[in-house]
Amino acid sequence: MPAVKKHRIVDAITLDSIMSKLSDSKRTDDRGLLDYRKIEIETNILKDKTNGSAKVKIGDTEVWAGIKVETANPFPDTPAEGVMTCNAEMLPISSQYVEPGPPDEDTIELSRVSDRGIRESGMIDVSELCIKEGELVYSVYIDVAVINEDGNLFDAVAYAGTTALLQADMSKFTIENDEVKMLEEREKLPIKSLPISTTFAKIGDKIIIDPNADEQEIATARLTLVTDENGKYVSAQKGKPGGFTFEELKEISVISKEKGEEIRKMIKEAVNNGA
Amino acid sequence: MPAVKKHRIVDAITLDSIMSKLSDSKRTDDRGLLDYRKIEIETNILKDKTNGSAKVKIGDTEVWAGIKVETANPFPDTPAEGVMTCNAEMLPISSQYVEPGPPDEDTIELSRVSDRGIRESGMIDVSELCIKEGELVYSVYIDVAVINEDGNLFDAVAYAGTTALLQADMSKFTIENDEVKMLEEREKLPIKSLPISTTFAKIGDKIIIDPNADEQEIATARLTLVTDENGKYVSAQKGKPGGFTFEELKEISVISKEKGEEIRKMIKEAVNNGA
Amino acid sequence: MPAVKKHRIVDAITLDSIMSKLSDSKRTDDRGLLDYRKIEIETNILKDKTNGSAKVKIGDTEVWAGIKVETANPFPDTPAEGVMTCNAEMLPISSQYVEPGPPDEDTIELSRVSDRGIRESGMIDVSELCIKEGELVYSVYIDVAVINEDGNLFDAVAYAGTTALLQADMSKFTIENDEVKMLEEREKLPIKSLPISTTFAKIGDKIIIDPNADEQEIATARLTLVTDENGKYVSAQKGKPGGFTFEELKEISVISKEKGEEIRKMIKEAVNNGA
Amino acid sequence: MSENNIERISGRAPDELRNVSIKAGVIKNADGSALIEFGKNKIIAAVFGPKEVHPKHMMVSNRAIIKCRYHMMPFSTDTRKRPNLSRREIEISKVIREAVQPAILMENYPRTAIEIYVEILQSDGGSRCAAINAVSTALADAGINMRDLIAACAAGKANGQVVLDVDDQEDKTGEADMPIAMLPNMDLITLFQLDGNLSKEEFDKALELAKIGCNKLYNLQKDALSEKYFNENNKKEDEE
Amino acid sequence: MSENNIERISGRAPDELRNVSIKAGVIKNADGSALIEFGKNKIIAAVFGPKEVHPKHMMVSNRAIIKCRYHMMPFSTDTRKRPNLSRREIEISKVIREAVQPAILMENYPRTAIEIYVEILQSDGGSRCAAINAVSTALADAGINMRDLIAACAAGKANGQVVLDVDDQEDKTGEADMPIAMLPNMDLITLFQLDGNLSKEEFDKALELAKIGCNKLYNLQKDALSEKYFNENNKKEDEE
Amino acid sequence: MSENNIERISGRAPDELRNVSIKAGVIKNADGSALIEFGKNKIIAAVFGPKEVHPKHMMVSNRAIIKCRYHMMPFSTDTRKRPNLSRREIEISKVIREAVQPAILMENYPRTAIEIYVEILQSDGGSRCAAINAVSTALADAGINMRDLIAACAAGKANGQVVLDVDDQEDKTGEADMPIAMLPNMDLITLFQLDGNLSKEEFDKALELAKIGCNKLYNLQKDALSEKYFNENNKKEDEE
Repeated sequence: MPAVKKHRIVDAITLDSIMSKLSDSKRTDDRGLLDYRKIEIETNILKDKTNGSAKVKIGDTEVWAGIKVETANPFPDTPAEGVMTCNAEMLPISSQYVEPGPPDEDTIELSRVSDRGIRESGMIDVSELCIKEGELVYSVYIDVAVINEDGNLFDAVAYAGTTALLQADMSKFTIENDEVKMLEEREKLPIKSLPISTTFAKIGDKIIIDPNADEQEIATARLTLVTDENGKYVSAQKGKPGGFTFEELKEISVISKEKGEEIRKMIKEAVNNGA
Repeated sequence: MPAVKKHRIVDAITLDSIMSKLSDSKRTDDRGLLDYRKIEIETNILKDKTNGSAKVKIGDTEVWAGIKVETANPFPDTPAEGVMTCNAEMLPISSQYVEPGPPDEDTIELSRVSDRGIRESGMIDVSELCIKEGELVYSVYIDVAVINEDGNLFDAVAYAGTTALLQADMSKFTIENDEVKMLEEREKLPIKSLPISTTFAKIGDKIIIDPNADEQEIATARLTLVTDENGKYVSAQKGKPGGFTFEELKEISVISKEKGEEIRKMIKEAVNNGA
Repeated sequence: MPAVKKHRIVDAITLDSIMSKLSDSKRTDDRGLLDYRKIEIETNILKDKTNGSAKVKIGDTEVWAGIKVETANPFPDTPAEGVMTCNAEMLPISSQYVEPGPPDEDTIELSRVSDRGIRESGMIDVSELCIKEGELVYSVYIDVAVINEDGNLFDAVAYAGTTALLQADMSKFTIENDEVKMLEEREKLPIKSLPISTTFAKIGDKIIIDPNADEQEIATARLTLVTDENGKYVSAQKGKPGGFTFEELKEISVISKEKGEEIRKMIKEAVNNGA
Repeated sequence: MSENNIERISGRAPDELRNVSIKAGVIKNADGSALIEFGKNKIIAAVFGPKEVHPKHMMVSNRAIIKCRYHMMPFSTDTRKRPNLSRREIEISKVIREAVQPAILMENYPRTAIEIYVEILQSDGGSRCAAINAVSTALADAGINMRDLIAACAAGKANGQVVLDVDDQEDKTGEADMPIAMLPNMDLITLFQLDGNLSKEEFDKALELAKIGCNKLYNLQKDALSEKYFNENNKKEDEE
Repeated sequence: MSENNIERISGRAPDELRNVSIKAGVIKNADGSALIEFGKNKIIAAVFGPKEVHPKHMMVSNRAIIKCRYHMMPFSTDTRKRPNLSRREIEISKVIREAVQPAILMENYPRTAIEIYVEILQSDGGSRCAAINAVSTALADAGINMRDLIAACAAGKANGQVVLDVDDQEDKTGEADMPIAMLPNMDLITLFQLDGNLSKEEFDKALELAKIGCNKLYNLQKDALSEKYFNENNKKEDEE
Repeated sequence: MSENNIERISGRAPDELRNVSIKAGVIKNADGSALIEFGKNKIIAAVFGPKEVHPKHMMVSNRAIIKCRYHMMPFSTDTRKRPNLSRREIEISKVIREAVQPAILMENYPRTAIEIYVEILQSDGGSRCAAINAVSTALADAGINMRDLIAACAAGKANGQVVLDVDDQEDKTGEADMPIAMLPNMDLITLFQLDGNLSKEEFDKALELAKIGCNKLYNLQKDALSEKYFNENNKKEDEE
């Protein structure tokens, strides 16, 4: 049964340091409340076995994403639509707090929130992932590995997954005499939008962005908000056993859009530079 | 490995009270050794998502049953027969002794005995559950949830499952030009018999019917015996690490038929009133 | 996670006895360092439900193998090849150190090494296990049960599996008007070679063959080497957290071939006598 | 809500809830329980505890721990659900636990566990919000010390219009769903999710609508609790 | 059984068992064991214990606990059985344990576990009854203190006739199967199951037939145990 | 290797390794780590410990216990790999653990656990050997006391020729693959597997070739470790 699990231990000195800095509206690494750590994005890092890949670092948090595009039978109720699956995995190399084994509730939440961000934004047009209606469609797997954990996995996983999708390509198929044939050519995935995730945390009455692992641990509440290229809100998830006021939510919704635009530029640039 | 598990704790006062009453051939609620508690049956309680449903209370024991009729491929060795599955689930809301998680051996036994009672009695004519031989058949799921546990689940689950089956209906299909088409009309399931389960327990040398949770816990042996409308014995299961004498078994077999007829009337009445 | 598990306990007296005998180049049962215990092979012991079967005893180690030949769809990438699966199971009756439940890493290794020995030697010609290309092939299951455990399971499982394969037969099929039909006749499996497994252990600086359970437990390293009828090495597996020198490996490779030829004769004789 | 609104499929006004009924104390063996009918949702929540912690290593010395399981019966959905817990059920179990935990005075019950079980017997849109209202009522029914009740309700967008409490049918063509839980007296939003597509203006409007819905649910919970209390006292008087 | 009976497929008389042989002490590493061949059934039962209890929390202070696993090898059935324990195997493990437990003087072994393992190497009709006879012999072979041996046999109905010990082939067209286990000296039926269709008269007759069968199995168990004892003593004498 | 050799698909000489690069200290949160690129293999190994043992009953009083998990990412293979640990991964986890354990001075760390994690991010032929070199480097990077580094490399047979370090492409038509791990200074082979078909002469030649390969890998590990040490000291000086 999903339940309380062992959590990261934040020692008293770290706790004091975070709190005293916050009272000056600063973070332990001296960034502001609403500043991201340094974001580094690299594409095509696993070029031999994937259709697309990306490495993203946010501070000391590091994740790798790989895209596999395979073919599959469509689901009976959506015969003309391809399939998309996003899955995040916490590797035990990433932290002493991660145990190997089947995903715990935190990892399941991480996977499902990442999946929804991509799905609900309509980033991939699944109707263009149909090869032969009712028979064969593309199946796009987005797998993201957490390599080193220092907080804000929701954003890191989202950035790596979407960057890898932007970089990916796939085989082209044609239908001749009712038979599916694979062509030599390759094509890009049918990308329609680039959703950007932004994650906030609440410590005391302060709202911060991009929490590191210690901040995340002591925060009472976390909020991930995803916006698309048209400035629409497409997905959100509150986490941790605490809450936000209505005013805080409205404030966060404004900042999320601003930060989202900055990061969207960074990702596009990284993909263009890598290509 | 199936093994001894934690059991209900019956305190000394309850135990004394049960035993002293039994020595007067009475139960703690003053009913006789061979009296059922009050049985309440209600049909069509989950009308929006099931094909049939029923709630059964025997004293404080409460179970809910829902029928889902879906279509499936037949098994290769029975191409002209539909499929029937009966499954009981112990919800953790039903008792402090129930843990959430995969079914333990007691729950597996409960499911399998309920399933056999319906199956062996020929209650459902599976040959009439064929839509198109070798291709499409009806698949009838009988799922029963234990909502509150106070003993005699074998009977409660059986009554709820069979009552819901009697009340259920399903889509009608026709075959036009070798293609299966669903019709607007609905029809009743092909019910041929109404098996009735009766459950006995042995405490000391007394045989009682419809044991409550405390009686069941202290009993040395339990026997569930199922009879059909023609007075035939169709299914039986002894439980608990003790035994019955031959004489006791013969005595039980007589009572089971009598009680079965009474309860069969109650169920039919409840279904007719509900329709 | 695969990890250290509870191991057999070898008491001090047994340990002393093994070591003092070894210093005289003898074993506790007075055989030489490179002598097998008595090997007993019996075929066709489960004739009512299997396609072939064998019982093998090496000293007090006893295993039973049963072959089931069924039909299945071929794998998409090998449409004209049959399927072969070898699986070993440690029954809890075989030793107080075996727990019932899913296979642990030792049992998985045992299964996989047995499987590879048969597979890599080309013992079964999978291309002759095709009934109808792309549609129907034979699926050969080799299941081996460990009944009593006294060391050297790698060899015992291999001998029982290969002996049962040699003894097995299967239904014959023909294709008439594009339809598969089963014939009355039966035929032998397409056997091309008889690989023989030999297992060595290292205690101190002594290399012994066919270790019993106590010897195996105190050994620092184990080596299973499989040779085919042409004297080729087809499979090997080192086990236990220790090692061999290059010289020891070369020495073992010579002995393995010699012993393999002896045991190959024994198996062939047992199969001929049994038929 | 006096604007010129488009008619909803259900015929409801934009700020109108489906029919809701809550009944406290429905499970005899539980320490607290409630049955909620919310549109076509039929959900029972039950609470056990404070009780001993198993396994022991999960015990916390200065407060209770909260366990929560959200579970759908196989017959609760349009197509039969397989009995094992899905990833969706595991996630919802987590967000429900995190939504109700801030209301519980956990420090009053050190070294104990409070177990919350949600059983979906019939599902409709908004089952997680419906469930939270049942859980809140069941916690109060169990006599667990609480800072506030937890009220939950979703707002969303259907047919181009921001509306309260999207149901199953609206959801099929719906553009957004935003479930919210809050502690009304503390102005604290403890569950917040969104799937769909909302402009900034719609986002703010949906928030306001959801707040209205939560307040209604808050009152329905209080009614259910006082009805049970009243009935019990009546019974006791009758017995005296 | 002097009535005018219909011939059985097997050619057996209505009250005739299949061929049965029992051998005690077949597994060197077990504390007790037996191999039974019962028609085409080939089954080994082995007993370990009394031994330490794992996990510890299952220990009972004033008696032994009994564990039992009934398991079929993949090659034991007509179609290969998948290796993992099926629901059927779990149920049969339970009914076997509950059938033999009343015979064991558990209070003689406080704080210990007695483990019973049944391995079906070749299956035929009536494998659970065959298994119980093997378990009983293995328990005695292990020197576990017992009130009585447990004898098991099924009666049933095939071809319209009540008969003893229905086999695989009869079962395919059989109308009923009623496996029974009993402690013969205590007139106690400790396993009782039924699937099929029996009138009251047939039910009583099947009970009587099963009793006859159990008595035969009881004697076969005793023979197996004394044969092993005799052989061992002979061996010892030879060695002396 | 001056014989008249057949050309390899890769263009490599028979005793030529693929391109290998090793980098120590790539995972900040681990006690030791290394990234190896070996042909197309991309593998990270990380070491945690010596640390507390969980569960406690696995603790050994006079030495450390070693845990090891070899795991492939779903995107690391030609066809997407399902996320759960396969039987192949379980076996390789075991042989890697048994290959590196003899190098670790386990008795220096009584009552602790040393955890080794191998993550295959991109796979090619010989991933288990590549992994062992990364593990060895990571163990040294973690400061674990060792008797020797563990070097690993496969030899095999492809196109009728005994060659060093068979890659994915050669393996498809390859006749044999023989992965080896050794403690070079102790002349001890601690991993040894073979699949394929080798004559006695080929077997001996493959052994010799693998030894040559292991020695190269041994030096590459040392280079990686000294580079990291050198860089860290440089950084420290810069900071002073």
